[in-house]
This record gives sequence, structure tokens and C-alpha cells, in this order.
Amino acid sequence: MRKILAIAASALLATSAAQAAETVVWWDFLGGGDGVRMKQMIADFNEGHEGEIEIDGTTLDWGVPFYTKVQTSVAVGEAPDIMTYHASRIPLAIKQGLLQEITDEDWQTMGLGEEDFADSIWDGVSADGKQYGVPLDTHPIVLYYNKDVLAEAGLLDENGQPKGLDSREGFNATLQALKDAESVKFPLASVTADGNFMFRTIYSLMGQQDGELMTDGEFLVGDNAEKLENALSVLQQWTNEGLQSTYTDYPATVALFTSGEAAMMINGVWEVPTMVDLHKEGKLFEWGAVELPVIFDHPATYSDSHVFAIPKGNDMSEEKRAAVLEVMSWMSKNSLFWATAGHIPANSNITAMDEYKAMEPNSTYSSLTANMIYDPKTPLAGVAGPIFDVMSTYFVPTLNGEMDPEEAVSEIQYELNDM
Amino acid sequence: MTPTTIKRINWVGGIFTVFTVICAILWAFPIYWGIISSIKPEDEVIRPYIELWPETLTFEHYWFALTETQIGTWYINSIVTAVGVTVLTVSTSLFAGYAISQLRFPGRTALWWLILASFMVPTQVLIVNHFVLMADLKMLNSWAGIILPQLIHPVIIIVYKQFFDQVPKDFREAAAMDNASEWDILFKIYIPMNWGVTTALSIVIFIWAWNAFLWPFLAVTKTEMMTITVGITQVFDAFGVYYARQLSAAVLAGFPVALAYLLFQRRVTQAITLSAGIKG
Amino acid sequence: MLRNAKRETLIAYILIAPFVAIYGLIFVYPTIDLFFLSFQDAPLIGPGEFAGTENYERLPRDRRFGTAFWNTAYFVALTVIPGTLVALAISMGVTRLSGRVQALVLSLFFLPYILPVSVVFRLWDWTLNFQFGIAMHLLDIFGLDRIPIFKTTTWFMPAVAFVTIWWTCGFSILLFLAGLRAIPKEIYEAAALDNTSRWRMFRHVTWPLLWPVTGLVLTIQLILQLKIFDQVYLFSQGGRPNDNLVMVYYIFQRAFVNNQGGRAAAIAVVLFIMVIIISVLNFQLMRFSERRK
Amino acid sequence: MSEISLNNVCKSFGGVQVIDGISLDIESGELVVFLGPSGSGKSTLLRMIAGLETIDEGELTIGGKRSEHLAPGQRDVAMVFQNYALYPHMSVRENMAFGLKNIRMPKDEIERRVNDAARILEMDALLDRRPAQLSGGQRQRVAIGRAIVKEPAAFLFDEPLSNLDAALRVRTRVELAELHQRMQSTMIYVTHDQTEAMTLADRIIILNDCQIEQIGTPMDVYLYPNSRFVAGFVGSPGMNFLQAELSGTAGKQQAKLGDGSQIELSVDLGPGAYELGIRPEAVRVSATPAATTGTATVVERLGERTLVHLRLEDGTELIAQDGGHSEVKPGDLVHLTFDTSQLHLFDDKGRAHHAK
Repeated sequence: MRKILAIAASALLATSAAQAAETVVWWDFLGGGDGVRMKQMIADFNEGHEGEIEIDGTTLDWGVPFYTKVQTSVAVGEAPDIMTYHASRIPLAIKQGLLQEITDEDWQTMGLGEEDFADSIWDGVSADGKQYGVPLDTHPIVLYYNKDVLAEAGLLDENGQPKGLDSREGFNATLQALKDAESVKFPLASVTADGNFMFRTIYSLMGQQDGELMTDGEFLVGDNAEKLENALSVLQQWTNEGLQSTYTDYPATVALFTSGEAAMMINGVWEVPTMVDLHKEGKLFEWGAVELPVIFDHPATYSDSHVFAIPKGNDMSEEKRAAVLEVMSWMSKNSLFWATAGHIPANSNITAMDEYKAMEPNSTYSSLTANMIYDPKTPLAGVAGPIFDVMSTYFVPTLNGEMDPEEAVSEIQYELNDM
Repeated sequence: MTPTTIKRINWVGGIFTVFTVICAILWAFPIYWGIISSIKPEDEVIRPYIELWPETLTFEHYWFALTETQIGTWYINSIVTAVGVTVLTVSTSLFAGYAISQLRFPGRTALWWLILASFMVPTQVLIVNHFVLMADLKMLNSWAGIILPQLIHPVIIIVYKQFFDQVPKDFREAAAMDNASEWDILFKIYIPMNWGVTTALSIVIFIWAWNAFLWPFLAVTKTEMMTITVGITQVFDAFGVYYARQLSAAVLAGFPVALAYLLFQRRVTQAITLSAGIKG
Repeated sequence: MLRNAKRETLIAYILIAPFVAIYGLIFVYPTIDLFFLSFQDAPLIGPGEFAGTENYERLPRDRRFGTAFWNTAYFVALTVIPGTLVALAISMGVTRLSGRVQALVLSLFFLPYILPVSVVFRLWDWTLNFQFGIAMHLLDIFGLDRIPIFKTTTWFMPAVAFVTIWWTCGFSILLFLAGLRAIPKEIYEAAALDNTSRWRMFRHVTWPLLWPVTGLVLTIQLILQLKIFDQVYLFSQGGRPNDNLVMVYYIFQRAFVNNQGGRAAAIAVVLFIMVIIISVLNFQLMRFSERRK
Repeated sequence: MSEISLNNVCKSFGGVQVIDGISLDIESGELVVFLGPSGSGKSTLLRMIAGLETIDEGELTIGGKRSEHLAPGQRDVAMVFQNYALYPHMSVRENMAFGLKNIRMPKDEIERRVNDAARILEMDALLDRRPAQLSGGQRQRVAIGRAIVKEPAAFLFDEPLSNLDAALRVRTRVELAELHQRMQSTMIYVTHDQTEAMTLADRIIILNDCQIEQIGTPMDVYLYPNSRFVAGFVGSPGMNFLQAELSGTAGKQQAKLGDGSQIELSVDLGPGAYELGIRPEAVRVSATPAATTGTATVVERLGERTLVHLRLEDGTELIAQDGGHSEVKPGDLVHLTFDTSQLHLFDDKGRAHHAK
């Protein structure tokens, strides 16, 4: 008990000592392997700005909880000074009036601008010619694989990549072979318990068929419904044939892969640091990460951007705002380190650097940047947004074989159009 | 145990006793399992077989929770708000219960009906309005904002009223003969006489307030203002394999109330039966 | 008793003032405000426009409201009577014991009650974890299929109900024990002299004499479980919240996730009325059964 | 000068008269007992003196000071409650000191008074105990001690012995009498037990039906009851009451009982039907034929005397007293004599007329 009190007391002292400098209250939702990297960056920043700016960072639960907290804190004027945000959710945020505009003047102060970012990324933070966030990265999902297991089963090609990444049949064969080899519990680990997460995979598979969620404000028009059904069918087939883990939540998915119980895993690039760190400690097998397999017509991978945004509902002094801009600018310019978190830095000056190009496993999956697809630009989209919400409700039963893909699609269609 | 009771326990009774004890152990097993898991390394925690005792015993998760998270701050928030709820609920209920039981004043019946009516209203339906109200008062993210809406505990007033009703009026008269003022009667006679009830009620209200989830969860948007019960579910890293770490935080959150219960078992029992309207 | 009416009134008002102030602020005013809000098209924070009964008219066609309503009813059905029976069974067991053993066994059964809901959530989420939970290892040992308990709609409510019973049972156990202690020993001794079997003893002595306590426990449980939120919220995180909605959860979702204060208020009013109707019905029922005796 | 005087005091509860114009003077140092059945108003009267009940009308003077509007604590009286009302959370010492602290008496004075009282009541060893740790008798003493320390003008006792068991009651009664002897203080004592009243009182005030029925010394009240009510209420076993037809002229009259027997007596009354009262000790068993005969139904042997319950020929029941070694057995036919000087006749209004 005394120890707890001592720690509590020191925590109090720490916050009061920090008040000497301009304190920037920072919220993020980066709780994975990338969260560790971000904490490192915050520490580096604080060190470099000692006595001037101090970031007081907090990591909240990703997804609905995070965005619920943001929404209510802005509504009651208790918002942080800066927060991470998903670019996909910016249209919704603008509609809700949650974000402050990043003005031309701000961009100048930061020493950044349109020319520093790829068009698609710049477009992601823009609405009606105004910008609402400073892009940090793009973060697609990738296929992680256990080289040891795959090699043993003879499923690695000459480049050390899994075989059968070019077609549905090929990939199914690889999964089946892993299953038959019986060296793992699951050929593939997927976050099948969390519909929010599976949105990324399913949307990727739709993209591989050029499917669209929303066409001119209408949902799943024409054969798009069929394409969604196709995507769901693939995943359900994997479940039915025992090829992927069922009802697996996020931490369990990572745990299944890292403990060697699943040979492959579909997950975000942000888990790269987890693998790197474990491998360094000698607790992990040889591993790799590649672009998602092409199940349908052509490669496509869902991607989103982390951006920094300044919430409304927070009366900021001039000095504070300057400090916030400095934080965003610094983070963007130092995002090479962020690439070690697996993400692809948004700042094109960084991605042009040789050091970046030599980075592994990033370079292995960097090919996918050409094949990235994004959420539709609508206030209904975005992480934990209404579309997410509706669709994810039906993904879990479908992916785990409780519901037919056809039924799921018609339910999704009904609810989406009901909004 | 007296010799006669030993004699009376036949073998059926013996089996029954053993059965009950086994049930009790199974009942509490998840608690044991949570504690044990929290002192295993993360990779041991996810082993695909059952180990009732850690192979490697480690307190690293506790160390992590205590040093790398805001759990210390949350402890302080939980203590302050739980104590605040307890003191305010007990004192206002005690005063009101005393007034209704012992004093005659206009509006007494109306007040009593209000209290009985509030008995029926679930505070959960008021979350939206509480949130708006606390936002208007600029009390969100403050201790006061966490405490205030938790002060609706009509049952405490009812318990106090019943207790004061039971005090023979002789005491009041004896005190009057002793030149005691109305305040003396309250503070020197009635309150000390019912000190046991007050302690018991305070302990359970403290436990309830410590365990409160919904309102503190809504009223706080800043992590440094969270109570421990909210903090451990909201701020912990959702991504990655941290089962043991999460469990260690849970153990830390449950520790104070478990301790309070083990120390004041009889009072807790008394207060629970009181709060349900059964005389202890 | 000689009384000074004026002074007494003054003192009474001083004594009730803090209570009345707090109740006025956080009970009376919000309750009135709730009804006003339910007729507005309002965000969570900020002014709204009068919307008539639209917020209510939506409810019958609102699928999620239906889910929330039926899930709540289902949850109540799963917890109230089973929970009471479990508590009764446990207290029958505990009451037979004596001395230290009784104290220890009672503590083991009671301990869950004093834990915060988040701790209860962590414990059971871990115990029943689909991949690593000890319960799943047990299923494996018995050769049964693993059950993704908190991820399927079939198992979710029963499992949350089970955890809830585990968590809140201690409260009812204490009430039953108090009730059992109040039954005079002589009655059992008299019955024993009449060669009454154990079952008949329970059926004809314990059960009827315990009925007032049983009724009380049922009432408390019923009102309590209607207000379920915490467990359902926590267990559906990272899962399927929309399938697991209950009334309070839906109020929360409308107000805090979807920023629709007015619609949330309308749902809250419905729950409010449900609780009141059930309280009154329950009260009448208890009175009726009292009289019948 | 009288210590406490009541002048025509009245009280009613919600329209029901409970005290109806009572006037009374209590002398300094006197122990007065209010005796009456429950509902007679005796407790109310005491509480009115204490200030626990308002006085609707009339005057109350305590120690020469008009007191009917004073608060209880300011009337210079102390009260011992039926249930003692000892504050359970205070030690004996604190219980006794509480009232003194409330009037901000200096600490050393409180100390002195508490110690004095403890010495008087022989409870020095109990001072630091809590009431729950005391026996019934000890609690009783603490309650008295709490009154003593106030050094009041008068002590008020509200049925103080009713919570004690029989043996303790007798002992405490004696102790109280002794205490009164020693302290010579004014005391008012309320009881429904006529034995307590008889043994303790300097004067007994018998209340019935909101009014004073009789005031007098115990022997006055016993020997010369004012009314049928007093006659019946005082004395144990109670007075025998028989229907009698009075005839003859003043100085030489006969009372004819229901069984036809005649008793000679002298009383200031005209002929007519009366109720005749005679205490059991005035009805004696005679070896030779006497006034009348009765059949013994129950024989109660009390050791030093024997009570014989009898039935006369016409069915009238009465109790006679015989010596400790009485040979009467149930069923015996017994000769009875009446001590005609101890006869009382009651008219239809219940007024008593004593035989000469």
C-alpha cells in the first residue's frame, strides 16, 4: 500500500512539475506494437523540447470507445489539445463539428504542405478545399506468416514468400496444406470475433472485385451486393473448412500467431513492431509479412491513414496552438522512426529516403501502396462510424458460420439504406 | 464445536458439508485463477494446458501497472470519490432520516413520499440528463461531477428513519431533562447511539461507490480523472497480448474492496440485510 | 413531549436542506428534464427542436429498440428466478455449517459481490476466453467443442446472466441466511419429532416460512436486473454490441455514440415506465400473496 | 413553604381530558407517591411537572418559581425513567455528567458530584462501565445517580421498579426509602403498585380518572379510604365487598348480608342498600359459631398468616385471615367474625362512610 501511495504521489508531482512548460494534452488509440513506438517518439519529442513543450499523452481504447470519448469531450469543452484520428472518419467529424481547421497559415508554420503528401492522402484530410488534419501515415493490413512452419510444410517459394498468393484456389491450397500438416492449430488467424476489424479484410476483398460500398449516396448498388457476398463467402468457407480461427478477438489473434498456434495472420502493419521486438528477444520464429493474397481479380488492400487533428471545444491560447503545431510538424518530419512501427509514413520526403527504402519488412509489402483503397468519403464512413457499425454487426455471425452470406448482405443492405 | 454437535453429524451430513465446501471453492475459483494468472509471465499465461501454479512467478505485471500506467492517479480518484459519496450520502441521509423520524415540520409527509418515489426511479434512466446537467455545471471530469449523481440512495434514509423510530422516546426526554439542545440530542445521543449502523452503512456505500461503473464511465473523458474501475477497462492497451497485465490491474482494482470486506465482514453483512429492509 | 414548534421546524429544515438540495438537483430536476428532452430532436449537448412524439413513434419500428427490449426481458428471465434459486440453495448449504467453516464458506460465496464489475469482467473474460480460457481447456479434456461464449448471440446472454448471478448472488445469500436464522429451531425440532423427511421439512416448514424473504429477493433482483448495463457493455466490447443491446445500453448508444439526446431520452422514458409498472405490479402481487396466507 | 405546588392544572390530548383541574402542594423533603391504575393520569401529571408534557391550564410552581413555561432542563427537577434511558454509548460516569456538561458546569465540580453520588449509591467501581455491562439493579442505581448529581429541588420517579424482578424490587424499594431518609430531598414517585406506595410514601396521592381521589398518609388511605375506588385499590389482598341492607337508627344499626346474617355497627348513615367493605384481616375465623359461616374453597398459607377464600351460603365470596397455623382445609365449613370497627359502607356514588 505504501508503495502505491508513493507511486501515486510521484505521479502527482510529475504532472505538476510538467506545468512549467507548455503542456500539450495528447490522446491516441495506439495500443499495439506501434503504441510502444509512439511512446518512444513522445519521449524523444519531450526530450528535445525540454522546458518548452511537454506532451502529456494518454492511450485510450481503440474504436468506438475512443471516438465516443472524443465526441463527448468536445461537446462538453474538455477535449485534448491534439489527438490521433482516422482519415476515414474525417467527413463524419466535420459533420459533427469536432475538428478545427488546419489553416494555410498553420501549414506554413509547420513547414509542411500539400506537396509533402501523396494526393490520395492529402485528399483524405481535405473537405471543401480545407484541411482538418496532418497525415502521419497510411496503414494497410498485411498477411503475416510463420516462415518456419511454412518452410517445413514446403509452402515457401524461392523468395521466401508463401505459395499461392495469386489466386483463391492457390491460397486455399496453401491453407489446406497447412491444415493437413497438422503442425499448427489454425492455418490462419483472423479477428473473427470483431466485426469492426474484419471490415478491413472484407472491404479489401470487395476492392479486389472493384466493388463499391456507396455509389452516389446509395449503398451496395447493382452487383456490389453480390461482390460483398462473394467476399463474405470466401471467409466463411475458410471457417467452414477449419482453415481459420473462429470467434477470435484481437489480442487472441496476435497471441495465436506469436505463440505459433496459427501459421499466418491477417492484421495491420502496426503489429510489425510486436514481431520485431519478440524476435529480437529470441521469443519468436522467423517471420515475414506480405501484401494480402489476390483472391479475386486484382490486388487491393484496404488502407486508412492516421492523422493528427485538433479538436474543437477547447479554448486554446496562441502559445498552446503554436505548441500543438510544433508537435504535429515534428512528428511528421520524424516519421522515419514511425515506419519502424510498420506504418508507411505519409510524408513523402520520408518515404523517399534511402533508409526507409532499406527497411524490412516494410519493403516487402511496400508494393501494395499502388493497390490501396480507401473508405468512401461520407460522414457515414470511418472507423467506428455508422457503416462500420452496421456491417460489423453481421460480419461476426457470417464469418463464424452462423449466418449465410446472402442473408447477411440483405440485412446489411436493409440497415444501411435505413440510415 | 461441542461434543454433542460432533455426535449429531452423521455421514450424510459429512458428505453434505464436503460438498458445500467444494462448491464454495469452485465458486471462488475464477478469483484464484485471475490472481494466479496475473503472476505468470505472458507466454506462460497462454499455454494450451492448465497450470494451477505458475512455473515462473513474476510480479512484473504489477510493477508495470503501478509504474507505467496512471493506476496511482485512478486509485486517488476512486478513494476521493468513494469517500465523498459515502460521507455525503450518509450525512445527508442521516440528517434527513432524523428529521423525518423525530421532528414535526410542514412538508414532512411530502418529503417522505418523495423519498419513497425515488426508490422506484432507476438512476440509469437519468444518465443523459445527468450528463447534460454536469456539463452545464462544468463538473464533468471533476470529483464533484463523479460524486453528485451517485448520491441517490433513498434506502439509506429509510434505514435511518426506521432506526431512529425504534429509539425509545425516553432517551429524548432524558436528554431534555439533561438540558440538551436539539443539536445535542442529535449529535451526542442519536448519532452515537446508532454508530454501528452508520459504520455498517458507510462500508457498503463505500463498496458500492468504489464499484460504480456506468456514471464514472460517462462523467469522465480525461484519463487522469478516471476511477480505477473505469480506467482499467478504458485505457488498457486493447491490442497485443496483455492478459496477465490486464488481470494484474484488475487485482489491484479489486484489492481495496476485498480488503474492506475481509476486515469488516460482520458490518458488511449487517448493512446488506439492513439495506434490504431486514433487521440485522 | 413539550415542543417548540417554530424552532423544531427551523431545525428540521436545516437538517433536510442538504438532502433536499441534492435531490432537487440530481433527482427531481433531471427526471422532469428527461420528459422534456424526450420530445425534442436534440443532440447530447446543446439545444434541440420540439419534435412532438416522433422519438416515441420511431421505437416500434426501430430494430435495435426491439433487440434491446427483448434482450432485457430475456436477461431478466435468465437471472431473477435462477439467481434466487441458486442463492437459496447456497444459503441452505451454508446454514447447515457452523463456526469457522461456515464463515469461510460464506466468504468464498460472498466475495464476488464486493468486486467491481470491471474486475468481474476481467476474471470471467479470462476464464471463458475462447482461445486460452481455463474453461475451454476443461471442455477439451472432456472432448467437447469449445464455445465462443461471448461472441455468439446464443451464448452471450446466458453467459452474462451466469456471471451476473455469480457476481450478485452474495447479496441474496445474506438475505436468505438472515431469513433462515429467523426461523425458530423449535419448529424444526418439533418437525423432527414427527419424523418429517428432509424434503418435506423444506417443503412444508422452511419454504413457507422463508417466503417473505424469497419475495423480497425476487423483487430486488427484478428491479436490479432491468437496469443491466455494465456487464453487457464490457463483455460486448470488441464483439457484437448491436446484437447484445439492452435498454440502458441502447440509451447510452443513442446518446453518447450517436449523439442523439432526444431519442435516448425517449428510450429512457420507456424504461422508466417499465420499471414503475413492474414495481407497482410486483408490490400488488406481494400484497396479494401475503393476504392469501 | 411547599416545594412544588400545582394549582388547578389541566391537560387534554386531542380533546380528551387527561388531567382535570388538579391542585396539590408538596412539601420540601417529602416523598409523595402518585398511585393509580394505568390511564389514571398519574404519569402524565408527573411528566407535566417534569416539563415533558405541556400544561394547558393552571399554574406550576417549583421552589417558588413559576415553572409551567420553562423547558424541562430548567425546572430544577431530575427524573428517573421507567426504562432508565441510560445513554448506551456513554460510560456510567459520562451518563451522570452529561446533564452537568450541558449547563457548562466546571469540570472539577462535575467530578465532585459524580464521585459523591457514586459513593452514596455504592457504585464507585462501576463508573467506567457501559450500561450494557450492568445488571438491572445497577442500571437502576445509575439512573438514580444521574438524577442525584443535579442536586435538584425534586426527584421524579416514573415507575422505577417495574423493570426489576420481584426480589430485587423489594430490596431496591428499601434502598430508595433509605436514600430518601438520608438525603431528605423532595421526591415524587409514580407507581401503580400499592405496596410500593404504602412502604415508601410520606403521602399518597391516589389518582383515578384524571382526578385526585384521595390525598393522605399511607395509613390514612388504608384505614380511611375516601371512596370505594381507593378502598379497593389499596391493600393486598383487596378489601372484601358485600351487598348489605342497613337498618336501625344512628348508633345502633344492623347490616343484613346476602346470606341473611346480621352485623351490628354504628355509622352516620340512614337505612338503605349499601356496599359493605371489610378488609380480610377484619374477618377472622372463629372456633365457635359467630356472625356467619362460609365454606372454605381455597386456603393460601403465607407462613405467618393464612388467607382463607370462602363462599357464603348465598354464593358471595370473601377472604378471611387466620393465623399461620390455621387448621382450615378446603371444603371445611368455617365460622366467621367481623371486626365491626373496621367496616366501611359505600353509597351509590362510591363515597365511603366509616363505621365507628
